[in-house]
Amino acid sequence: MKLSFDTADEQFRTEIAGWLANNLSGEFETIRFRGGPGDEHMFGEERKRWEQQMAQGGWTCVGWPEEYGGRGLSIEQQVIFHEEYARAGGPGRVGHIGEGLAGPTIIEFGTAEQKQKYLPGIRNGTELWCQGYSEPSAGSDLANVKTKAEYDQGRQAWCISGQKVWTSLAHESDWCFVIARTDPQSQRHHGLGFFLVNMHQPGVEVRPITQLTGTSEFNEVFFDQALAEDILGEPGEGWKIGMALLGFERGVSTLGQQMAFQNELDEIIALARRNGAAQEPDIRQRISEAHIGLRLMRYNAMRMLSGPADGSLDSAALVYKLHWASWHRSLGKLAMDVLGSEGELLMEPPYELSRLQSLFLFTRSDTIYGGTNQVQRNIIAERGLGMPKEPRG
Amino acid sequence: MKLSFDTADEQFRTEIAGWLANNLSGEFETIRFRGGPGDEHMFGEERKRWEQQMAQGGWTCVGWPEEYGGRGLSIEQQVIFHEEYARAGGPGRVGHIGEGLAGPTIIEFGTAEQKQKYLPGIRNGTELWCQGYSEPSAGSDLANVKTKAEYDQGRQAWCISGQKVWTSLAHESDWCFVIARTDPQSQRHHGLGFFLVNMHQPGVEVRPITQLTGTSEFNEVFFDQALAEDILGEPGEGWKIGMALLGFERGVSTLGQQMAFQNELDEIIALARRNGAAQEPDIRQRISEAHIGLRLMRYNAMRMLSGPADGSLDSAALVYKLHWASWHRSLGKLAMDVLGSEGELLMEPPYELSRLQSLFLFTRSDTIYGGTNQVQRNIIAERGLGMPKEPRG
Amino acid sequence: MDFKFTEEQVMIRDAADAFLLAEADSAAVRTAMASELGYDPAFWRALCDQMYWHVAHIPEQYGGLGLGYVELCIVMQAMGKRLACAPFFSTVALAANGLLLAGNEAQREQWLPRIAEGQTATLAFHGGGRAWDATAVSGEFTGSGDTYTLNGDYCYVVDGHSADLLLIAARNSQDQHELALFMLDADTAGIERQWQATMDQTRKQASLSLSNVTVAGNARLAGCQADGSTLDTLLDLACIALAAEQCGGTDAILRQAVAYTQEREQFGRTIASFQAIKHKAADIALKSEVAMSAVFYAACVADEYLAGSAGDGELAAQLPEAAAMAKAYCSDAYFFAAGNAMQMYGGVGFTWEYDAHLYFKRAKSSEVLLGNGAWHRERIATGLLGPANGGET
Amino acid sequence: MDFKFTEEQVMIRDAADAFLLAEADSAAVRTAMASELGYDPAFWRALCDQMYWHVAHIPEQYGGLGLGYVELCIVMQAMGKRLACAPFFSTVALAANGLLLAGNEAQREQWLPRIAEGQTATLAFHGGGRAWDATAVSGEFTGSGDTYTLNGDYCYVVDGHSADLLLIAARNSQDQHELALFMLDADTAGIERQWQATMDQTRKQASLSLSNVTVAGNARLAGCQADGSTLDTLLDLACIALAAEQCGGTDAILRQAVAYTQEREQFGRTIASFQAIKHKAADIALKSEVAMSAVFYAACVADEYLAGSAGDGELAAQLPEAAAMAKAYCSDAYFFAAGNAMQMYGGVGFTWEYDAHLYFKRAKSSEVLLGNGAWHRERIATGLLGPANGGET
Repeated sequence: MKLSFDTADEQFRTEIAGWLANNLSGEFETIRFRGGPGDEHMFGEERKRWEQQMAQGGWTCVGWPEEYGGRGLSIEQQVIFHEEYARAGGPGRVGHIGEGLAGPTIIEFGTAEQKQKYLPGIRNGTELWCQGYSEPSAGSDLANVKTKAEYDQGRQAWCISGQKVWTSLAHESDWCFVIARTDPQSQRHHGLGFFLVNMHQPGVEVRPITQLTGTSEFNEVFFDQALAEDILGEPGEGWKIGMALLGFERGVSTLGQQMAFQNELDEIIALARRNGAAQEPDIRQRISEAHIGLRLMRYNAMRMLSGPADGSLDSAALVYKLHWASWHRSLGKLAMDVLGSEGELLMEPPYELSRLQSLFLFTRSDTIYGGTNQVQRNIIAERGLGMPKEPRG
Repeated sequence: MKLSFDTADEQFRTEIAGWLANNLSGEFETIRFRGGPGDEHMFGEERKRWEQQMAQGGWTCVGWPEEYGGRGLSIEQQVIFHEEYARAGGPGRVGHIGEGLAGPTIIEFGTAEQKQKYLPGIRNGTELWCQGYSEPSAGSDLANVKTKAEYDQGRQAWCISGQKVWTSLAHESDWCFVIARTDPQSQRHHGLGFFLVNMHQPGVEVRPITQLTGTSEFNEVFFDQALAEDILGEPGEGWKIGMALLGFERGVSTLGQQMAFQNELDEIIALARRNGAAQEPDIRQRISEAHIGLRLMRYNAMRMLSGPADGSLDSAALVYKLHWASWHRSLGKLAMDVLGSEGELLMEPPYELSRLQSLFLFTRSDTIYGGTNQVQRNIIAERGLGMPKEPRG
Repeated sequence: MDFKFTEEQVMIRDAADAFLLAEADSAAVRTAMASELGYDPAFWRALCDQMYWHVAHIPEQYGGLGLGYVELCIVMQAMGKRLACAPFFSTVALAANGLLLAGNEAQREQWLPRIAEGQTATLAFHGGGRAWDATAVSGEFTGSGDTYTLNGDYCYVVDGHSADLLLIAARNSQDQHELALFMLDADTAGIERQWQATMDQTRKQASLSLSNVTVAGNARLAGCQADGSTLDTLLDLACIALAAEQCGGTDAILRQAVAYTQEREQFGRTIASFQAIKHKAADIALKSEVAMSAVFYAACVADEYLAGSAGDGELAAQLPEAAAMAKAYCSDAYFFAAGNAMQMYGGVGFTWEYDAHLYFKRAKSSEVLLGNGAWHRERIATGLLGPANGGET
Repeated sequence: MDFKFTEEQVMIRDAADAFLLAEADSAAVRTAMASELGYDPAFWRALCDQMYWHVAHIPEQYGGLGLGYVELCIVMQAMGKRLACAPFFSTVALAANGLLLAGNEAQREQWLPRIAEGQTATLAFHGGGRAWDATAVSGEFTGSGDTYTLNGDYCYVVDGHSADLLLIAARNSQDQHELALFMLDADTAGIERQWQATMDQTRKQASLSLSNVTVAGNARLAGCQADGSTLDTLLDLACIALAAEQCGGTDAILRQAVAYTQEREQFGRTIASFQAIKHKAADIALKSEVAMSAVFYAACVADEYLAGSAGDGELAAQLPEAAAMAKAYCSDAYFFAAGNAMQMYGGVGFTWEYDAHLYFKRAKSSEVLLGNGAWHRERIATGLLGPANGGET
């Protein structure tokens, strides 16, 4: 066991930190620390330009193999990259679905032509992606897919009809990957396909969902005979590919997420020192607990990333979502309690929230999207501890 | 709504308080505050004599109708009786199963002869009862009764074979009521009978269960062709009668239980003031919370006892077990945390616990016996909120 | 002792529920909360002219109905269920109570009939900081006898931007230990009022700035104790009313969430059939029941307090503790209920469209208003354990 | 960065688990805990002679294996899983660490080989009260140079009645700010030792009384900082070892409870199939994983601390915080796990026969020993927020 980074890695840290300091300035100064969870709908245009700035510096898709335009960074260096990015206040990446989900999936399951067609746009920050996973009647029950794919002999292509929900960045995106049912007789995870759909066509409509914050990070996306440009793999392989994709989701970027959490915690600590809450015993304990929780989240992630030699990679990974979601929701409540009575007062009418107020409200969704806490607990108990599955109705 | 007691009731309070002050002295001084939960196995003989002392004063079965030797007290006066009894440090009643459970059940379901036979012994404190409800493989699943009752034509009586568990006071008792299966083909709550069994016979064996306190409040009771002196109601009515009996369990005596809780809380508060824990913010909050919880338990019980005019009798009663059990378990933990490092040190080897240490350990059973917290939550959700029942295996 | 609603109280409750079901549905609440005024004047007129709630507990000689605090709490509870938007709490539980506690006969006759006519009123006392008792007063008065001048900034003034009448707490600028209450018209010269947009839009707050506001001698309420105890009592009474509202909200969000889970299906079952959902609901139900007992115990105490000459009677003496218990318990119960309900709703729970977030925000704002759970528990701890820090506070 | 066990560390872990499975089963633990000595001398000899655990992290020049703190923690974790009874923690994590931190070359050469031979040792420092750092020392020394005299009462001395060697902390009777550590034979004249029976019988405590105990000058450890910082560092190192033990206990009780629920049937299903049980297990599993990360992060820090000259290196500087985080997190995780496990077991969980109570008691005793969660969180809060009470502490 070794926790420190070696010299080469520390040099790499200096390099990326330097690039960020030089580039995250000027026109990009305003988007520092913006566009994160609860703020994802803000500064769309600026963040698109920033994505291309990153690409020009060679800082997109740093974990991809070099043959697809990536840097092929080691896990350690990816960790450092994400840490420094968050530390510098790098804005929420509009390209992250393409870079972290669509790209790796295409690399694993796509044909040579598909790789040629889709990867450069992701790599260069010119084509943005969103995901069509959840459906209104499904929620955490991902296999309950009602969206249909029918092969249209006239158009010589699969056509998608149905509705997806909780799709972030849908209105900014050029492409969407969609899980749809290719076999109308099939049930649950059988008979599904994994489709790549151009968002710029008449059959696609995006409707924002207004959340309790008054903002709209998420959308509904309606497909009405929308043309699927490609299918990844074969009809019937949609579930397998979709599950593999979800596997990419838990990765080194979690350490970047944690740096963003650290920024939030730092703001709470500074506020508590300023307004006297730091002298309240309950607040002291809770700030301390939040600090411990975040530090240990980091070491948990490093165990997860260090691989399975200790025999418990799986369990460290299984608990990750439940851990950060619960921790973050508690942090939101802590923020409000440190604010005290001031916490009620908005920045401006009608509903302009401060960052900490937004944190309080938005973190209520953390324990729901991407698998509710209840579903996470089922997964831990069933896969991690071998307990029986829930009976189905 | 009216919370205060009227003058006649306050006079009654003076009467019972006076009787207790005069009688709970001399030979009975040593059993004050003894024999409660976690201490039920102590001072059996003295407490039997005290039961008869109570009977001579006319203070047993105070809620029973006068025709059966009771006082026919109003709810208010029963409340006052139990409060004053607990306040005076009256010992745990060895007669409480007879007085609170067996007696009322016999009054409701027994024949004239059965009433004649069993009620005077309960009333006079000369015959003690225990209950044969739970079985080893049943736990909170009360209907899973495996104990058998067979009608023996030779002995002209029902004979009981099987095993009951968690039977408190079994070795002190003269009688036991037993739920047993009269129809061997039946399942769950069908085909059961409610039997009255004399404990002084060869077919009955009592084995104490040692608990985590090192003491034995509970027992296993083995029946091997034990003769049942009587059956209450008809074969097949056992479940109905048993459920009615459980209904008697939640009653005015809960207010006495609360006074015992108050004694424990008072001891914790005195300790905290003495050892400096009262200056620890966390302890202050928790003592305050315990105080609030207990006070509100009292008003909840008073709503429950005042009847259904507010439309929510049932729900106030449904939550009662979960409330007191969870509260009491927290109190046990609070006691240990107020004790601090001293909490580890026993009174004497090998395993002599102080009252607060015993509280800490014994209260772990509160959330289990009489229906676990999980079962209580099911009951609240299903009966109180109309949510679906658990699927059976 | 009879701790249940009388028949008349049940009628009042049922009438309140029926009135609000018709007049304060979700659409009405959403319209009202989006306005700066914060309520529909027609609704307020109906509430006054049809229901007489604004004068429910005002004695008949001042134009009121002469009912008790229990009845007032029944109405508050009903309004809490629907999140009804009206200047009711401010007018009745703050200003009218202030006049009842501290006004002499002439002052009550001067002001209470104006409230009875439908004019609105509120209390301004808070000068900022984290305390929620008389120590929070920082506004000052000068003068004596015939005329007084008031100066200072006031925050967290409920309905302060719209109230017709203002009850103002201030300290003697020459002697900070002398605290007084003044009743005046809101359009008195020198008062600036600024609406403050709040996270919970269903209850409005304002900040007030008083610059050399000159009032006649009889504006100073004659019965106000200089040591702040009258203001503290007023805040205690307000806490009880607010706790009643919280209790109503707790019950309502529980029922709405349970109803939703009975409809929503996942994994082929209604989500209400999952034990995790049922147990969350059961835990809320427990708190809801106990909250109900806390509120109506405290309301009975308030009744006795207001009926007798202040301070008489065993029950009346419990006012500070009863208020602290009710506010502490109901604050935490409501937030627990609303937070868990949002989790029970899943994805839709954090959309603007569903009402869950309205309850959630109301739960948080009413938790903070008049002091949160920890604040009130510390008050009780001081009573049980002496002041924190060995009396140095 | 490679935060996983090396192959050698995996071997050590597996060997430890196998050894203890054979040598420290439930029967062995129960026999050992019932004795005053508290352990089986044959087991201690096997642990020393076969496994060399007692010298695992002692440098080779003093007869040790020269392994690191990670390896020590692997062993502590394994022992925690089985509740193994041995004077291991006291000898290695208290006394040997004290020599490593504060002994000069001659002193290490004098004492460490005796530990390597199998003699047992412990630390006595606590004079009573609720603190768990160097401020808890109340014993005093007089003299200087050639000879010292020690006086005072010590409590909570782990294995203090049976240890062969004693490390004693004391203050200069002339200058309470000067703290020293003395190493001496336990049979030195003037030392009275009294075993104290404890609630957790698997780890023994004693009280020591020192009356004019005279020792030579070289008994005073030369490297001990007079300001107590060395003792605090020693306690930090001990916290990490104890946290490792807690981490092992958390994992073990989880697995045992889950196994039980897989067998136990109620309502026609294994109770493991109930979501309430599964989610309890999942919540424990989460804490168990995070505890593991906390412990081995802290162990890495301790490794760097002990390897470098004290205080060097970025990681080494994190020792106090790492120790506080590990002890705070693991204390609460273990108690949470053991308490919930008892609930998962149901009725048998609070019997003496099942092992659940042994874990429960060990969880509580190790939570308290060296300071509980709140104590260590306050340490961290002081770092983040400054001292409580504006620095008056």
